[in-house]
Amino acid sequence: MLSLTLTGLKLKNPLLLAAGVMGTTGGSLKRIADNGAAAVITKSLGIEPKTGHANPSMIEVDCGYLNAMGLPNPSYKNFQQEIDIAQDSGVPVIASIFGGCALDFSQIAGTLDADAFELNVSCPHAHGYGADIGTDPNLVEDITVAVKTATDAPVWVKLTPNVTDIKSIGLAAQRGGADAVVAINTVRGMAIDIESGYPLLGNRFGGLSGRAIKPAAIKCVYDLYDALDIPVIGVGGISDWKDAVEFIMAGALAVEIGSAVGNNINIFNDISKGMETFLAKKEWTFNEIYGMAHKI
Amino acid sequence: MLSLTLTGLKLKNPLLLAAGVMGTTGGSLKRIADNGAAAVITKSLGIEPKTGHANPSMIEVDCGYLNAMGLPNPSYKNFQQEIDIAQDSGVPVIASIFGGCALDFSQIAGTLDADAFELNVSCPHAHGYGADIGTDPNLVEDITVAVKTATDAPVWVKLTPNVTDIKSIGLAAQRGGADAVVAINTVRGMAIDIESGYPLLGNRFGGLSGRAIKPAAIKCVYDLYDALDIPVIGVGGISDWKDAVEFIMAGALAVEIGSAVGNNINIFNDISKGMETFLAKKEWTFNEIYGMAHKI
Amino acid sequence: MKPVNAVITKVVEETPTVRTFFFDTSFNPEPGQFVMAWIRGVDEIPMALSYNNAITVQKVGTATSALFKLGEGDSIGIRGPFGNGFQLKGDHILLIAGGVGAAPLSPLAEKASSEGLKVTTLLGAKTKEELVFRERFEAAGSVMVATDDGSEGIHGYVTQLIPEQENYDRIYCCGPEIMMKKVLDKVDPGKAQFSLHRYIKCGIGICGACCVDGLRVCKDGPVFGGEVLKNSEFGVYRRNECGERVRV
Amino acid sequence: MKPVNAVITKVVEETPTVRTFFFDTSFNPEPGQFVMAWIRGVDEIPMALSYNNAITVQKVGTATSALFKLGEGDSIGIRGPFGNGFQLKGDHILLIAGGVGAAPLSPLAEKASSEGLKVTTLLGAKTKEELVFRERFEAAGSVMVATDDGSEGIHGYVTQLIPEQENYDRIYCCGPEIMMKKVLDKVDPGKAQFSLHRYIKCGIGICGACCVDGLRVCKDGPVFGGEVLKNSEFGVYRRNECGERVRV
Ligand SMILES: Cc1cc2nc3c(=O)[nH]c(=O)nc-3n(C[C@H](O)[C@H](O)[C@H](O)COP(=O)(O)OP(=O)(O)OC[C@H]3O[C@@H](n4cnc5c(N)ncnc54)[C@H](O)[C@@H]3O)c2cc1C
Ligand SMILES: Cc1cc2nc3c(=O)[nH]c(=O)nc-3n(C[C@H](O)[C@H](O)[C@H](O)COP(=O)(O)OP(=O)(O)OC[C@H]3O[C@@H](n4cnc5c(N)ncnc54)[C@H](O)[C@@H]3O)c2cc1C
Ligand SMILES: Cc1cc2nc3c(=O)[nH]c(=O)nc-3n(C[C@H](O)[C@H](O)[C@H](O)COP(=O)(O)O)c2cc1C
Ligand SMILES: Cc1cc2nc3c(=O)[nH]c(=O)nc-3n(C[C@H](O)[C@H](O)[C@H](O)COP(=O)(O)O)c2cc1C
Ligand code: FES
Ligand code: FES
Repeated sequence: MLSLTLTGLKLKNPLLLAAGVMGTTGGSLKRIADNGAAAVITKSLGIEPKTGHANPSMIEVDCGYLNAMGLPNPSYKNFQQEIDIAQDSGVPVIASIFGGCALDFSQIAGTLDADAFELNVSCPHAHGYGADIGTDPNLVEDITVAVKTATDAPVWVKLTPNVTDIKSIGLAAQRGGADAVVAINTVRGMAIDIESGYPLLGNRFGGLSGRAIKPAAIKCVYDLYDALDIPVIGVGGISDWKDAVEFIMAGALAVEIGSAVGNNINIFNDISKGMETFLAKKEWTFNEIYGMAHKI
Repeated sequence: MLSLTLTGLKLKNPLLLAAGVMGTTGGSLKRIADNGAAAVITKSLGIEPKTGHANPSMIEVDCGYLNAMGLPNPSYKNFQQEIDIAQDSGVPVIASIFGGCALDFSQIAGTLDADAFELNVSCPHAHGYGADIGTDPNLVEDITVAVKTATDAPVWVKLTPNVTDIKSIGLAAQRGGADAVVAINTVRGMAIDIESGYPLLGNRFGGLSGRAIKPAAIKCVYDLYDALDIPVIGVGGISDWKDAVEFIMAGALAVEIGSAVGNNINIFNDISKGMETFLAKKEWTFNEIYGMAHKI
Repeated sequence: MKPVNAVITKVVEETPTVRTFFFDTSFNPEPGQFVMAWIRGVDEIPMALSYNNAITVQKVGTATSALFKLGEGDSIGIRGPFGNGFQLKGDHILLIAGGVGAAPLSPLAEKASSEGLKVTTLLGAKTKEELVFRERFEAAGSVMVATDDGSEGIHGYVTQLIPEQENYDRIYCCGPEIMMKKVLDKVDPGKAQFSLHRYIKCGIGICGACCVDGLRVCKDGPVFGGEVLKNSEFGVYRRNECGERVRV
Repeated sequence: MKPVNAVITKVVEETPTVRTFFFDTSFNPEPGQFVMAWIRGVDEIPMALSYNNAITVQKVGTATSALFKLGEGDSIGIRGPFGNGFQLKGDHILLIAGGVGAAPLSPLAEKASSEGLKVTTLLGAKTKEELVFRERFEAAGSVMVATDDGSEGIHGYVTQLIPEQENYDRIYCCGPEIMMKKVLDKVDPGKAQFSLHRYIKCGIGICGACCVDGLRVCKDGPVFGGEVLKNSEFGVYRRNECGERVRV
């Protein structure tokens, strides 16, 4: 009842594990898949191993979480074995990748064997292209083209909300040949310890995730659905089935769940059950609610 | 202990009423002043009376509020009497103004008698200059120059966070001669009623305020403090004295409070008492905590 | 809070222009509290709760007309209850209701009578057919009627029914502002509470659209004591959707 | 939760390299739970609670050295308590502590003895001076000691003290991973619980940095039963800060 095909991948439901959450080990990815996720996305992988920022790297704030992990990852070179373990679960495994230039991206995508690639084009530590690749439509288009050339697997481009106009970035990804866009990555934010004046994150500032960003994410998904022909995958603040339904009504063909996994490792099963019950009660199909907010 | 001078205005504490909240009548502005605000800002005033968007125009969401009031206002022509009533309270009254072009702004600022002007340069219904004046540094600079020419009162420019780089907009305001910047206006957002698929606001989307946006606002204030020479006034999600202290440590010389007034009309008195107790306990002065997060 | 989905379970025609819509959801209000009723795709408007689970609506314009098109099984979004309620006090109370102003007063009458208070209601309307909730008020105590056209009760305004000397502990009033102003001028303001009508946008005390001087009808009200209304904007002018002053 | 400001009220030198820091704040943990201790401007690191209001720290690197510079009146930020605790069961329990692994086991010993359980502790360290909390374990039951240099107790590893035949209902173990692996190999895994050490970033079960296979040390642990650790990554490899596999 919830199954669908997303950029050629067969999914038993529209619920995916978001990048950077429980995504560093094959074992953790497999655990999430075994707990009901229809597909899992790895931690973003770069060219070289990276330790990330100093702790505190993640802090709970009023209505969500601030993190500045700093993309710690073992590099793509050490990661095929983890993907293979994750694939034992039987669900598609999507490799999230990042780099400082198109070449980095295509090198990784050309080497790794994964069911799809998600391009994290908002790496705060990119070399060559400056601080924020994902805010420049031309770079996003170039990188997408490069990855599409390097691999036959579906390519998703994950967008940052920290731009004046997310539609222009989504259109650039589409021009570059992306099979889908993913919205949103974290919202830039900061918190300060008033007892000492110190910023609460080792990196001083970071990205906001969790409930607080849901309205911003819904708006991005809604706008991208209008602007693009390729599917939009929604992410940001989902913590129950109602949130997932809201994203799908806004125009997300599937959704990713990140922060909420922390307090509920079984969230994928819970949400898919909740959605099924809701659709049955309303006598609606998945297709009827997909993009519903645009149709009325 | 909390008194300060802000762009020439003497304030008994650093706590101001934000624009658009309890700001349509002289009586409501005066009530807030009588309840402890050091200064009050009017609803944004335009050239002609405006009814605003259809209801629902404001909705409580998980961690804040979404609103799409649509700048309802009686126009500046009918507003001097309200300002005069508000000024009876003895605190400075700042007129928030908006327009479609520099001329609109200067006409209003040249006519109204107020203690300062706050330029709302993110009117979603501007004519001539397109949808979003506040995202274009050149327009922001031009408008600031025009208003500075039209009035001798201090001019504050209120910035939108929905831009790739808020510092560039703040710098434009500074170049234009602004006496201070105010950050942030609401974060664009949306919510959908899953029972029906309808967007929850009459205008479909709107702006997020309240606790959810505090981390984004703190980051904007922190960045602007670094980038600018003029003072930064912080706003976004303040609901207790700890939040106010956090903004001041991030680099806000004063703060504005909006949504939280709804549930606590006495919030200005409460926060100023809380801050005084905190400073006394820590044996810190206001000046010591101002910008503290930058100094360590 | 977000709106809850309230499904209409029953529609009762109270008068030719007034209907009560019952919902599958109870809001357990204090008598006098209101909700924001969202007729999706049309508008969201304030409505007093006339029962725990119902609103009683006069068809006056766009949103109320759209609501009148809905029936059993249809649903609207409801936020609330909001605002304060009437404060019940004393042994013998007087209710003064004009038109659909009977909506918030009827549950008050029932509450008062169930608590053993003596309830006298002055009920006014344009014509006999437009008298709202007469039976509910009668079940709670005695009722005197006034109609504009004299088709029932005295010919004239409900305010004429206010006894000069009789001893009521409290007076509760809801109706057109002009009528309420007349009541305020006639009675001891310290004894009287009035449920006000102002243009409501947010409904939660933030935007300030509904202010009477500095008082928010949606949050500090809609019920106010007569004393705070004396020498206020009340009865003099209100604000339209733009916030412009409009004479009452 | 954001970090609370924990002011140091007392510092106790337990061994030449280990100090206990007492705070003005109680965290009321289950024995075995940990906190994230933020030495501002330096780092945030996981520490077991050795008392309701204290952590016991071995100086090993940057953050622990910075902490050792702090004294009474200084403060650090503390988030927690996080994770699960040991599950106390049976009548006679065996504690196996290596080095500063004594920190989470000492409150467990006290809790067990106060509940009337018989407590036997095997305490290991490099040298006699480095034995941590010997008195607390002795007050709770009997203690056997092993030191690497033979300066006290048997000369060798604490694992050598594990009796082959004695009947313990439960075994609780914390220390270097190699030592714990030896214990796991030697005892009935169904009876034993181990408090693990992995690189902790978020501390709240989200980032996945601390995973042993799919299990999060910070949230599903740090205490795990021997059975889930059998045939796992435990004792074979761990992950460094980058997430690379590193042999234990
Ligand atoms: C606290 C409160 C309780 C109320 N309780 C009841 C009740 O129990 N029964 C009942 O029939 N009516 C009640 N009203 C009045 C009711 O809200 C209006 O009749 C209704 O909003 C009209 O909507 P419309 O779209 O049909 O009219 P419109 O075509 O919009 O205009 C007609 C008039 O309705 C009023 N109105 C429209 N929108 C609003 C709004 N958002 N807030 C306030 N007034 C508005 C204005 O005075 C307007 O001039 C109450 C009003 C308030 C403030
Ligand atoms: C659940 C748990 C409870 C612990 N309880 C105690 C305790 O009660 N007493 C005690 O002395 N130690 C305890 N530790 C170990 C302690 O966290 C490390 O010794 C400490 O982090 C070292 O920090 P450093 O900056 O001084 O060392 P560094 O200079 O950073 O490096 C030395 C080693 O410390 C470890 N380390 C550094 N940062 C972390 C981190 N964020 N997470 C995990 N390990 C890290 C690494 O193994 C590293 O190789 C515990 C660890 C965990 C996971
Ligand atoms: C701890 C953490 C690490 C993250 N790491 C990555 C990452 O490596 N790559 C990426 O594209 N997004 C990363 N994200 C962003 C999430 O994938 C997601 O876009 C964001 O958290 C919003 O979703 P949520 O509110 O469900 O968490 C990370 C988020 C968190 C909380
Ligand atoms: C109901 C409402 C109306 C607002 N109207 C205006 C306005 O007219 N002009 C303006 O500059 N900002 C307006 N704002 C934005 C606030 O001034 C403020 O920047 C924002 O709400 C964040 O602060 P808060 O979280 O304390 O509410 C409005 C906000 C709300 C909630
Ligand atoms: S309607 Fe917004 S304050 Fe009352
Ligand atoms: S440290 Fe992040 S999940 Fe354990």
